[in-house]
Amino acid sequence: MTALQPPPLAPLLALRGLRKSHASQVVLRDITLDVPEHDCLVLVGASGSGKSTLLRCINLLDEVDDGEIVFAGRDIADPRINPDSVRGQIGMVFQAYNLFPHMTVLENIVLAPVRVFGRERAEAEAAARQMLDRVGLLDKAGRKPDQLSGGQQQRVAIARALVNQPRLMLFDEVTSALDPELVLEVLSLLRDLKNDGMTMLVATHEMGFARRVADRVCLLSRGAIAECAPPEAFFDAPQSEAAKHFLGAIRGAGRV
Amino acid sequence: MTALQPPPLAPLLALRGLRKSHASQVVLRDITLDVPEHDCLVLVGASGSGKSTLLRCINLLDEVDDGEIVFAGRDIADPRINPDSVRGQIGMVFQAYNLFPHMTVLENIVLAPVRVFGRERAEAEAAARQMLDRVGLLDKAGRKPDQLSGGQQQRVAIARALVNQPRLMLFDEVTSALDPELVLEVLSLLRDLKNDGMTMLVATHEMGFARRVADRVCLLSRGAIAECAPPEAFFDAPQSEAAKHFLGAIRGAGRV
Amino acid sequence: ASSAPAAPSAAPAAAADLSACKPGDMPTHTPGVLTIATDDPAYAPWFVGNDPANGQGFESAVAYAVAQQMGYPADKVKWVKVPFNAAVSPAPKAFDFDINQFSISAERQKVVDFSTPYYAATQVVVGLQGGALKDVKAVADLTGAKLGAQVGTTSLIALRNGIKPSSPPAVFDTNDLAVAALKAGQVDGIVVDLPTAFYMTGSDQLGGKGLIVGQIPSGAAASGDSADDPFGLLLEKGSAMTPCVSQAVDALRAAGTLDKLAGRWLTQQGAPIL
Amino acid sequence: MTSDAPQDSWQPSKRAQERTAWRRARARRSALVAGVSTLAVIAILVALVLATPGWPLVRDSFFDWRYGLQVLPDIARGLMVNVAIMLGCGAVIVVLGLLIAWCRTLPGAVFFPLRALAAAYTDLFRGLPLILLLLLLGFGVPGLRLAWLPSSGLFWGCVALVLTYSAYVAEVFRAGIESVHPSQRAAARSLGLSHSLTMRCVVVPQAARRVMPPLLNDLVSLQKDSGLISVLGVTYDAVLQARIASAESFNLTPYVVAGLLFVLLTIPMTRLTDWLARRQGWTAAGGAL
Amino acid sequence: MTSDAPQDSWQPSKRAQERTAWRRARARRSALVAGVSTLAVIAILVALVLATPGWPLVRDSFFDWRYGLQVLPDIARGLMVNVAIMLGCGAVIVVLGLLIAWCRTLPGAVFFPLRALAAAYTDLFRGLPLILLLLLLGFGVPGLRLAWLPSSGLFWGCVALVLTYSAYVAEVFRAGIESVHPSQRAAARSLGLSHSLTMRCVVVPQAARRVMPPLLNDLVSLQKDSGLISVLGVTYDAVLQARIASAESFNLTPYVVAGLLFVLLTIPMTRLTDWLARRQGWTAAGGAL
Ligand SMILES: Nc1ncnc2c1ncn2[C@@H]1O[C@H](COP(=O)(O)OP(=O)(O)OP(=O)(O)O)[C@@H](O)[C@H]1O
Ligand SMILES: Nc1ncnc2c1ncn2[C@@H]1O[C@H](COP(=O)(O)OP(=O)(O)OP(=O)(O)O)[C@@H](O)[C@H]1O
Ligand SMILES: [Mg+2]
Ligand SMILES: [Mg+2]
Repeated sequence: MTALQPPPLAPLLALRGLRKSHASQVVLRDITLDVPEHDCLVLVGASGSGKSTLLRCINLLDEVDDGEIVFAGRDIADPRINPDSVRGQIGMVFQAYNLFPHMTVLENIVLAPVRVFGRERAEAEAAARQMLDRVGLLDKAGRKPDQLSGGQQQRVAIARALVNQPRLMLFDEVTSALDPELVLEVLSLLRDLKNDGMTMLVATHEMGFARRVADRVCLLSRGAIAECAPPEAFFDAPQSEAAKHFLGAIRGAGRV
Repeated sequence: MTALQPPPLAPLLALRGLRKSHASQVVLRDITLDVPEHDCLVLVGASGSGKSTLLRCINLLDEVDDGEIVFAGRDIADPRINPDSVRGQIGMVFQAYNLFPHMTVLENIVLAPVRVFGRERAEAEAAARQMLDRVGLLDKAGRKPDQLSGGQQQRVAIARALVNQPRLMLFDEVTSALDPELVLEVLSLLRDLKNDGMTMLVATHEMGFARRVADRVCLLSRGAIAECAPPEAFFDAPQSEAAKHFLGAIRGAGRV
Repeated sequence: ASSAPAAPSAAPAAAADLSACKPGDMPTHTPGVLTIATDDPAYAPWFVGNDPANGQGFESAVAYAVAQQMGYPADKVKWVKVPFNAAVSPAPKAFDFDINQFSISAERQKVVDFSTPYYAATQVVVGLQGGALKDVKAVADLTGAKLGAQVGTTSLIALRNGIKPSSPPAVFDTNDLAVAALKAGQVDGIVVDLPTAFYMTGSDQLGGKGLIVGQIPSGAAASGDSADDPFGLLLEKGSAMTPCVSQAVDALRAAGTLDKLAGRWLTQQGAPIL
Repeated sequence: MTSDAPQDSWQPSKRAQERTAWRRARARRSALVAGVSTLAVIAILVALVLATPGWPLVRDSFFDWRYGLQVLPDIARGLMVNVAIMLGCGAVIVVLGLLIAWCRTLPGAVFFPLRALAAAYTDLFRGLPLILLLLLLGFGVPGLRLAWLPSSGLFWGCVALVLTYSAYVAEVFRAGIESVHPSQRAAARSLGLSHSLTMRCVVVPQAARRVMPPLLNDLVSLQKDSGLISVLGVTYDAVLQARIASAESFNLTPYVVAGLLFVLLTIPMTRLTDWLARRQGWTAAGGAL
Repeated sequence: MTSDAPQDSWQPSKRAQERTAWRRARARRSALVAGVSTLAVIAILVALVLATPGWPLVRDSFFDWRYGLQVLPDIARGLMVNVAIMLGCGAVIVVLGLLIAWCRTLPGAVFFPLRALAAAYTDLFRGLPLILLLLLLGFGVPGLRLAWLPSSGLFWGCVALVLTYSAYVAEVFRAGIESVHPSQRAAARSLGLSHSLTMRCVVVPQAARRVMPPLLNDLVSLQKDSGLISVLGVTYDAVLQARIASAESFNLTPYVVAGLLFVLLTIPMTRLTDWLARRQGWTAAGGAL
């Protein structure tokens, strides 16, 4: 799959020496990472290794202690940057979905297009309905999030992030609440997105997913990048100790 | 695995013609199901098929419209039953974890032992720490849930439910936020539990998990039980149309 | 302006059996002591220095005189502070009588007893020197002015009925607030009883800039049954002491004591009649 | 991808019918028990009161219905004043309170001064007794005799009410805003919404519903306190009307009349806001657990 | 299973230091701008006021510090009364309010009567003006002349305060309780906690922190209203002391003194509850987003 794409010139997103700590605990240490345009980079790692934190930092939801986050040529970690202009171009799906409970599914989705991007409501709703149809929830458009199952909420969160047509998507455990069939659907959705030119950073525990969609797989271990490689190389010929250990554990779990 | 156990006499949990609707939507229809003591029954099904709702009904968190829930010989769907006495014997892990954000991890876990079962605080804390150690979070005992990663929260929720030593455990997507290594750990935890005589009802999208732990796998489809069979039979020789379709989709997703 | 009214007819209980009035030995609230109440703060010129027990000020002096008359010398008098609402409420009263410029009316006598009147005040308008009322010569000149008075007083009734202002009068909780409003220019004038008016203009309460515009003609103040504003001592409804207190007031009036005290403590003359 | 269970022609089983009947019967019984015992308690209290030696005097003082009816028109007219002030000031208060709460919840070190100012405002005006503000503004400011300042006592009275109550309402809103989980804010910001859009579209709507009852508290209490403007001698609110009437007659019935009118007025307000709050969002009272 | 990143000997890079410096500078600049502009506004206002023709009179009326100092001890003594009543009644009010809120949030049809009673209580006592309750209880009840009933005006005044304020506080707590997501209740019940244990251990603690600011609103306002008991003629609170002092001197400075004392008293209360609320749970004000 990667072979079909021409090698990208400048990465859309480049992390340089990123560091983030919570109180006394260092969560991310010296993260350096490139995500070329149109690429799909999958982050794997043990629970608590810092995947969600990394995605939050890229979306400027957490302030980093040190390092650069170069997005489309600009260092967005700089406090002089207006984060809103950046976030509008980056979509994020949260591990806990974070839907707005006081809005219906449709309102959740059209909020940003109408308020931030100034699209016509009718047009935004049409786009939202199309997104909902793609994730199989058109009939739930008028529901409140609390009236949806876990998987349904997750799909709404995906639709909400995608409807903004961001340049970079951050997915945090995007398929954790989905049944296998839906995983397939979301997977093909992501593939479509990639073909449409979307750049993606996906944190996941689904190794099958990593194998099938990733251009590169990066292993996060104790807050640092242990290894980054194309999926074949990562899964079949891991170089680092951490990756070998991780993959060994996965094989034991029968997950690859 | 099932062959090693003597065939159970009376089921610990028996559902008879259960029905549940939300407003105008029927979520569960005519569910009839037996869970023998010491068995592990795995519920699979598409997102929105009603798995979480079924678990909530069994734990009397939702009132059923019709049908019986016979637990340990008593019909607990009867409104004359005191639900608290029942819930104390049934543990539940929620899909969204539902930890108490104002309490530390340790306080979350010792709440029920101390308040409901009247155990000594010191003794309860010792038991809680032991549980935390089992799920690898002993060092996080003093943290608030908001300071934990998704997988850490899920493990705390598991520990909180298990420390009560219930007779029946209901797990809703118990491994969704866990990395493969942890899945393995939780899986072995569940197996230990089973060996200790625990009865379990597990809703999951992890087919590997279903295959390895289940005594029986039941497919929920559009609110009804489509098929119930031992895992080998369910995965390798499905009978119902719904199961065939479901498994076909899963194979496509490369999840089995 | 009149001081002590001539006839004690305003108090119907006056004709009751007086044989129970044994000097110095009456069914008082605290046996052997006469408990007299007034409000806190107690205003000049009726009291001086917010201390009713010093015998200074008209009402303090009247109270001691009445007590003396009833056989209670000054050392057998105890003062208590009772707010207006408590004095008029149906709760058991913690005093034998209350002296605080209570105007006698039939309506009020349904809930409390009054002695015969010990003083009758006329109502006057007070403004500021150089203020909006400086050229007022007749009641008719006042109808367009912004006037105010204290709630629950005959002043307010006189303002309403005697002047018939074109805009509703400003109503204040206390005369202090009425004065503050006058000073702040929120009202053109306030209606008070004559002694109070003299006190206001004589003290530095109005910064020496007060002006007594004139009396509201008696009769113009008519509120139902009373022509002017007779003050009575207030007692608990059905109190056994009412006739005795009235008897004492009557005796003081007859002896000219009330007039003498009024002359000593109250300035009563000198306001033009409008 | 998935779809819900289709509608069916379900008939409740006999067991379900029996359960429903049992639940209904129990609810009926509890309503009956509560109703009867409440009535009994009230009846006993009333009987006790009626039998007391002081009752006739108390009745004449507080429950003289003939007199009450007579003063009713005046007091009702006074109530209109309360309502008018409440509505006029209420709107300003809610907007101002929200603004202050907003300032207090602005993020980052840069906004510290604004937060501090907002906190100082709240501290000052919540702490000051309303009566002082009324006197200071109602008498003090016109006393400065500045031609270009409004000198209407009503105006300054309303300003005093607005200052005091906006401080209260700001605290109510702040509590509401802080009760919205930060993950909601994170989600909104991640969609590109600015801080102020996040507040307007996501945080405040969720907060607003949660703060309805305490907000209504403040409006109800504003409605009653609006009468305090009458210390400035500018309005005849219901309580002042009652005071005038009762001071004239030494009869406290007018207060009772005013009190009942206030209660009658607040009940529909309460029901309305409860309904508004409940229409959207989850609700707990009377829920299943 | 997993473990966190180990501590390291990190030194902020030059870039990080430069960023921190820039953030600090900006925060300092905004503090400076805000400070200077606030001071300027205050200075201009003060200058304007001082230049008015009415200022000398207003100053003598409201800001006669010599006289203020003279009446300070009396007013401070009055404030002790306010505080004592606030503390005494406050405790009862919080407990009673919580109880009523609890009743209003009991689940199921069986508890409908209790919910309705609690709602009626709130409607009635929140709607009634405090002054009416004070008069009715303070004068009406002793007026019944029942020997076995307490006849102390202070007692009945406190009862009136408790009735009124518990209705307010109940609404505040109700809002807090209903703002806790039902999934929290579900989790607690699934652990076997009874409804009341769930309330006590899970719902109310979360609610309590969220309702701190509006609750403090009510306590502050209770502290001020506690002075209203003095209409019964039983206490000398700060405002009554101010009234007495100002009647003696025709000077409104005592009100200003009382007001300042009230403010000084509420500020530490505010800081304390804010700190309590912030100590646990998430917090929004000044957060990152
Ligand atoms: N607010 C916080 N305060 C303190 N520590 C935190 C906070 N948030 C996260 N952490 C810690 O940071 C580490 C990384 O958390 P993060 O959520 O990034 O992990 P993750 O890789 O996404 O894990 P998971 O796969 O379980 O979701 C964890 O050990 C967590 O306990
Ligand atoms: N409170 C509610 N009101 C209305 N409909 C609801 C409510 N809760 C759940 N539903 C609906 O009931 C159906 C079953 O939901 P449930 O949560 O049981 O699904 P699930 O099998 O657990 O799905 P998932 O795998 O996505 O978690 C869904 O279609 C959902 O939309
Ligand atoms: Mg995570
Ligand atoms: Mg579910």
